[in-house]
Amino acid sequence: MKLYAVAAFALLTLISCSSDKPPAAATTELAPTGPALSPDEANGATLTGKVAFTGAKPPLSMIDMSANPACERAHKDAPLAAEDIVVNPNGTLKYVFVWVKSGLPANQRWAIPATPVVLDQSGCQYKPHMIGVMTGQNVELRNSDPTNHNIHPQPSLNPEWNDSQAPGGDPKFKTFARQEIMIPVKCNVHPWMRSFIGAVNHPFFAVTGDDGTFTIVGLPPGTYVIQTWHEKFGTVEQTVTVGAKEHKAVDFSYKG
Amino acid sequence: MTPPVKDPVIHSSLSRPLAVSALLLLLALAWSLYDETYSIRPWKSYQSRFAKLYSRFLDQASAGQSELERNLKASPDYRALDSALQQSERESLPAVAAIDRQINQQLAPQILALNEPFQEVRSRIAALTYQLETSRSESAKTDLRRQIDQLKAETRFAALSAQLQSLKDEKARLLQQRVELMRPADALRARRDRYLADRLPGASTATISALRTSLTNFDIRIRQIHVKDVDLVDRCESCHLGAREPVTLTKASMGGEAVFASHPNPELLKLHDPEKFGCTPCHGGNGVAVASVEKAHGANKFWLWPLHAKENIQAGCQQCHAREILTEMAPTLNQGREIYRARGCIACHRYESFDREADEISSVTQQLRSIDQQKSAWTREAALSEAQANDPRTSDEDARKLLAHINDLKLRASLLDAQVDTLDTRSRSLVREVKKTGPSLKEVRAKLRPEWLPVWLKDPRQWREGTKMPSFRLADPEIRAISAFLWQSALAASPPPQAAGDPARGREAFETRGCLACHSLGEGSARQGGNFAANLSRIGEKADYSYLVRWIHNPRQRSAPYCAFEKRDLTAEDYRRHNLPFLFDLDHSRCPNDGHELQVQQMTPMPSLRLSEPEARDIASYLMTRKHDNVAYPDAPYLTDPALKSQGLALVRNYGCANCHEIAGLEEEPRIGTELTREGSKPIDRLDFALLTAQANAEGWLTHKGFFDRKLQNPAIFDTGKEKSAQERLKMPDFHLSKPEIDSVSTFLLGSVDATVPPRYFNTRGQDIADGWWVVAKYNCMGCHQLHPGQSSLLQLLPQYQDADSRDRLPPTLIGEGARVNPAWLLRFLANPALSDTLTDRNGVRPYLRVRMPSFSLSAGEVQKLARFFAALASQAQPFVAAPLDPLTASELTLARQLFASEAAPCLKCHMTGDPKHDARATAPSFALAPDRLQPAWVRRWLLDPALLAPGTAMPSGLFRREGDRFVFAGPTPPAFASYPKDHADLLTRFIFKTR
Amino acid sequence: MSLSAKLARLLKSARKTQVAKSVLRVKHEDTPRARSLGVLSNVFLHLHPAKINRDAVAYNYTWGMGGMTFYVYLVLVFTGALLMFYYHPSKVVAYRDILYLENDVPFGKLLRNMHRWGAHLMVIMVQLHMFRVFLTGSYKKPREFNWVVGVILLVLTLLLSFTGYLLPDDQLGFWAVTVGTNMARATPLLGNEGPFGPQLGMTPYNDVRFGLLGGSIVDSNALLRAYIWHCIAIPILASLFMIVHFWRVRKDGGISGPAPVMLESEIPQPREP
Amino acid sequence: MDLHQLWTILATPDNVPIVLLALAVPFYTWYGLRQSFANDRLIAQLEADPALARTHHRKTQPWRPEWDREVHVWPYLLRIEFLAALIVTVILLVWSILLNAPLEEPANPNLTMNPSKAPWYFVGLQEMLVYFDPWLAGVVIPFLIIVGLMAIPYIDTNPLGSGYYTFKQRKAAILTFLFGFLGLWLTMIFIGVFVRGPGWMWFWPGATWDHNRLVFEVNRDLPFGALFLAAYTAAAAWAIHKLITLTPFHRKIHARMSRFQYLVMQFFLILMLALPLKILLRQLFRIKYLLVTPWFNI
Repeated sequence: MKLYAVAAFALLTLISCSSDKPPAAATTELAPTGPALSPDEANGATLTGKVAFTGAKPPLSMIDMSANPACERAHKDAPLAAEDIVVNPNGTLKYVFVWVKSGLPANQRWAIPATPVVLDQSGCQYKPHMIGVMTGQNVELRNSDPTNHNIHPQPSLNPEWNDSQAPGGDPKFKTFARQEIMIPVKCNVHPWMRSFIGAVNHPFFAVTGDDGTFTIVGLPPGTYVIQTWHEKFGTVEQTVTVGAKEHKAVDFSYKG
Repeated sequence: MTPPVKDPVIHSSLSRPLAVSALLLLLALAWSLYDETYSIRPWKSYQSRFAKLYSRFLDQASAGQSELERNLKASPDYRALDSALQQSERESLPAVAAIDRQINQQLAPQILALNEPFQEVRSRIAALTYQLETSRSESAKTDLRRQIDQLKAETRFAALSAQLQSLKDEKARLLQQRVELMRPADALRARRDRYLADRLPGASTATISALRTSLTNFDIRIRQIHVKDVDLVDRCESCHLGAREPVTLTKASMGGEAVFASHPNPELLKLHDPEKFGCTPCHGGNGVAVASVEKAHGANKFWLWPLHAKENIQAGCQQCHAREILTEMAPTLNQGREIYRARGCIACHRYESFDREADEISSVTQQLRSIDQQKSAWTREAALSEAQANDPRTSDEDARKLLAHINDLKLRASLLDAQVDTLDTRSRSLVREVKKTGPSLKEVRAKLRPEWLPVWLKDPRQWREGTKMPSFRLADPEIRAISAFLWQSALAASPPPQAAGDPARGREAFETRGCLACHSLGEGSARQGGNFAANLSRIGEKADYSYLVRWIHNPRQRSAPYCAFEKRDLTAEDYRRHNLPFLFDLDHSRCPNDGHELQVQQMTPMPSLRLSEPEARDIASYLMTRKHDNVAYPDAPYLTDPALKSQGLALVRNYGCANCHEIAGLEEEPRIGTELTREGSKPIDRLDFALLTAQANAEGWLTHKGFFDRKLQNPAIFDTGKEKSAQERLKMPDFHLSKPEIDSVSTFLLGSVDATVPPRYFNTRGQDIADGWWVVAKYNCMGCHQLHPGQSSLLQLLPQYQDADSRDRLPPTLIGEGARVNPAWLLRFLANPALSDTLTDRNGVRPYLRVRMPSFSLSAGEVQKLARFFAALASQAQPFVAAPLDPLTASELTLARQLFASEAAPCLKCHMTGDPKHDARATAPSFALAPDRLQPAWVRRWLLDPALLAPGTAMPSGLFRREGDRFVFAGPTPPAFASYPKDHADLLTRFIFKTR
Repeated sequence: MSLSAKLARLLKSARKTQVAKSVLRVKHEDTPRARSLGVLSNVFLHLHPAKINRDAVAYNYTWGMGGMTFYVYLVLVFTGALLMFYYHPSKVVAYRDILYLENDVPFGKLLRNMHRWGAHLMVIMVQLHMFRVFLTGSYKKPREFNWVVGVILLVLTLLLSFTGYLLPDDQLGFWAVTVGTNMARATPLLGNEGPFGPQLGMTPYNDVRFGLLGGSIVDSNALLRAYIWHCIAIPILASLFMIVHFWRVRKDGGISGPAPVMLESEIPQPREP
Repeated sequence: MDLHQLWTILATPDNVPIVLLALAVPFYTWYGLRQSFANDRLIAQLEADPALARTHHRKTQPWRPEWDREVHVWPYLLRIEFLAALIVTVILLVWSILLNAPLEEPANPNLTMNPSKAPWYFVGLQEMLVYFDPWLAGVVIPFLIIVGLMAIPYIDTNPLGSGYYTFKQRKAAILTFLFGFLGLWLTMIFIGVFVRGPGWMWFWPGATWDHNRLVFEVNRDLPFGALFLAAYTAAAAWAIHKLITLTPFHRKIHARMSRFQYLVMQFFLILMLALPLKILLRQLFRIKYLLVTPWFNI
């Protein structure tokens, strides 16, 4: 009989204290954790392809550098063509930014390469016209012109800055914290100068060169959406599935 | 014999009813006890629940916090600091220990031992000296002195005190030495703790643990704020316990009980410390009542100051911020005020602090009149006393006094003249400051297509979405009569016909000159531009081309000046009578007949963009192409029917059109609406719910909020079911306000109450800023410019300004303008932004910008208000005194010029230099303007880091780098600079400011 | 010995002590003498006679209205005194005090409610008491004068309640009293709007209404005067008349019934004048 | 039928006493008259049998010779008084816990409450304001009520019914009092509280009290009012005389009355009847004043 009493009492206390509502767990979105991977070229997939350009080739527009004698002197023999639309002899488009837009594991951290990406200002022009860089990776800005330049990227997701760089001055190192596809960079002294920086959270991106081709290596197996971005012709997307150690060709094309 | 019958009275017993009623009484007492302690004190259960929830929250929070703290402490920097601290402590430990040992073991006991006898002897001596001083006889004095000396000798008092003193000094020295030893260790500890504190978001574990201990002895009592002199007792925190807790509590974190959440706006509490302000002055409700939630929130029937509803919470601000049009942290209230001002409520409903111009005009004219009377009184008295002075009968003495008196009177009269002058200028500028909500209807004949008028009056919103014009529920005959009156009362003069312009160039100009900051084009989702002014998508169907050209060229141009004294528009005839040319503008604004101030401008806030004639024609012809095609307008022959005119006049006067529009003959119409300055505390019986009273009472909206919300939603709602003739029906037109707009206006009205706090609570700080905001709101400066952080101008949001290049072609941000420009220059610039009387078709400072800084022809008063506004906003000292700059020596001049023009310095690449070819492509103002436009201190700060002062500016940072304690030019400097010791930025600033 | 017996013995011995004897002058016994003395020697109880008409004990004759009115009057005096601790009769402070009473004072709300509902109860009971006295013809000879005193007490009760109505200084009280005192303005001869009033030089500032209110409108003076009437003047008057009333009840022959019925034939013929 | 409004009026804390009165008075009237009829039956029986009349203890309550005529106050009376006190305290306490004394907005002299009513016991007089001028309704009528009440014992010469409930033996007195107390005083209070709404307009119970209600009434004075007044007085006096000398019993009582007592009684009864007459004249025929003089009017 006593046993019943004790059991009942225990049950009672149990009910009374469990009746309180469980505390609401504080939810914080998952910050990327775990070790930083670098692209595994050995058994990752490699993506290659080219960006074709069909239709009429737009006329090359010359840049008028008369306002700035120093720049004009640098190009007195061959006047400079604007690089907003550069169609390669083999009918492909140069300066197209190709990157893996989605499909990578969400909170995966990628190793940030130590070597900075160089963006040179020579002949009153950005060389190269377009670069890709990982978020947190250094961009090395050089001024190999005799005249003063000011580098004025205009991101909308990253903090904006505008630094002047004296001729022959020591290079400046800048990084971009958030992923932003194509930050325009201009120089207020030379309004025609324009370049684009693509800041990406992962290392799988490339810029088409003189032959209009791009290669992305070390892609872990999976299905991805590959996006190409061009200054004037906008973006094109394709979904592609790759297995381990697979060589896949993905071609894009823009109409003039 | 039958047994004797018992007497019922004697033998009946009342014990049962007595017992029952005694029990009932007991129960009633118990019930009253329960009622007293619990049911009318609900806050007790609130507080016990709060203690439970809060302690659970703190446990969980501290767990999260300590985990964060642990991995922060694991970070290398922290460990380095910590080890340095331990290391320095280890070094100083032995010495410190020795000192401690010496003090505690030797010095302290010795001092203690000596102290005791020393005190005793000293007190005996003191007693003796007292007797000595107070004794009368000389012999007693000497005897006592002898005793003292003998005592001192016996106990060797002098030696004793000396030794004691030396011991104490020794102890002090040792302690000081100890502090010196510990100093490095203490510094390191401070740095380590600050490292931790900087990286720990929210309350540190220390505060959390402090809170948890305070919770252990959490006593359930009434928590109240009692401000004695204002007789304010607020007990809100007896239930809203989490309101001012250092840790932010949310509804979720407190187990779903919103009552314990912390105050959503902590920095507001910093500004209005509840200890001084309490809660009810802002929130309403009955601070004293704690018997029930309904009573505490003042929701019971007879409480006059109920708690403001959630959407009207900012009504509380209006009471103390009544004179402001913009109050920080009160967006809804600001929107309500803006609607009240911009949509024209002020035109019909007087509101004290809103009625700035009209009030000031009446007060100025009234002051002028009283000054005249005063002056004439004094001059008459002077004349009389002069006559008396010259009278031979008055003595010389009196004459001299009278003469002094006369001079005194004349002096005072002259002082009055000074006052009259200021009032005159004030009244001149006031005439220019008064604006009307709607366009002038005197020009209807010249500017409109006749058939359009009735279609527009029928339903303005249907013709032009987002228009300010409300719909007046007019019947067709009324529309016809009003249109006829307007048409016939308008001025007959029509502007000279204009040649056609090029619509393509007009479109490009319209989109880049900045018209879209106020106006908008496109309808529905395609609508682009501001809603400060009208949507021009169908202007083509309405406007007359020639008038449109004149209007775009100079919107302030009138067809005829208006004389307030004669209350009519002057005609050419009035001028010819005084053989004056029919010329009236800002310089010729005197009335030929009586010299009073004329209204020579259209009373519209629309500025003149100083466009050239051809460009005005282009824009006008482009706008004429904007119309819906195939829209049939029934023709309106009745417009010229004189019979309808008088009928139309009565209707116009009845509906109060003249309050918003300037109508010939009705310029001085009184306001037809009730004054709303104290509407929030008008007794509820005075708000006429008409036939809906009973329903309102039953449904619980028989309150101020119920009345305002429904009246704004449908102004004729309180006419429902009433038998009324057309004339008697409620006149207030329907403004088609959206729900948030209604909430904001009713917040504004709910806040317009009689003061419940003494006047010293009212906000008088920042009067310049408050006045400035009025002018900024009136002319919509925020359409083009950014005025306070977080606010983006309208142009910034237009799609054509989103790409990289055009972002630099936006109008400059005005954040920090007060610190940038010299106020004297600003006065000149605002008066004439072209900065020249000849070259007006340009921007004075930034000619390279397509978007045009217009001329608002501000009055002197408004310009001064703006100058003081910008200075106060940048918290600059007023009046402005330019900091003196020491002139450049010859060598410094050459040095500066070399650097300035060197290839390495990009200055002349962007800034205008005066050479037209270069200036065509320049993107920054010319240096010639700098000396009298800018402030030197600002220029120096700007040179060092422009991005700090105006983020996203085209001017690059990093031109100078720090070297030692001075700034040096970052790029290669001409050789002569090697020997120049001083700061390069200073040099360049002084170079810029040397007057050419 | 059973518990109760032991208890009784204890009680009896307790009563023997000097203290008990000095307090209880009459031994609490079940004898007619003790019962009579118990009532006659008690300062409060000797309001009652020693013995009473057997049928008057039943409820249905007197309905207990007189007694209950007096009891409620005592409750009102008690709660009223307590309320006076918190109430200040000045214009600004009065309303705040009521709020203070309602929210702060422990049992304050209960106190105020008791006082108000007690007042209403007393007014009802007074009228029912008059009704009973009339129905039982208890005003007839020799109790005529006591009826007159009763009527005076009725009027005083109404005045007590009327002056109390104004004290919370809220709209209800203010307008109720304004309506009430507006009638005073029309008193013939003494009111400035009553007949023959103006002829006698009555103006709004010296007529009887002004006397009542201490002003031309119901203001702080009216509040103060109502307070003094309500708390001091009328209660004293009412107590005096109650004493006379109780005294005359006893002196005019105690509770009037239920008396034996009288027949028509037994009406004594009036002596010829 | 606006039951919501009716309920709010009934449930307003300050109207609870009137609801209590409306329940208590009928009950006690029934309670008293019941005992009167019992006594009347006894009286009839005794008058029929004189022998019984000599021996009977002449009370409806049971009695036997061996019972004492008088009982001790302690405990028999005091215990019932104590019980009554207990019950009253319980009622008062429960009432105070459940209902709160009303506290409306702070007094605001320039905001007239509509309707602004006197406390419930004076509402009857306030109702009289509709029919009479303030000096009459506010001062004269209350004064006459008081003096009238005081005069009752001195003008009621009927020796019967002293100390026991009877209706038959005091028919005239009881009917007059019931008419005065229930018919006039309580009815007027009832009208004043439940029927008179905003603007002191007549709202039948259940009608919504609408502040905006407009009623068109044209009251006119009665021509030759003075004549009517005199006629009424004469008729009333004659009718009253007729009534109190109706039966031989009444004539016997009348004979005991002195001339002065008779005049005072006539005066009060005429005035009492004048009230309902004036009310009827106003309600049915819209007649305002009967007698208009430069100084006062009735």
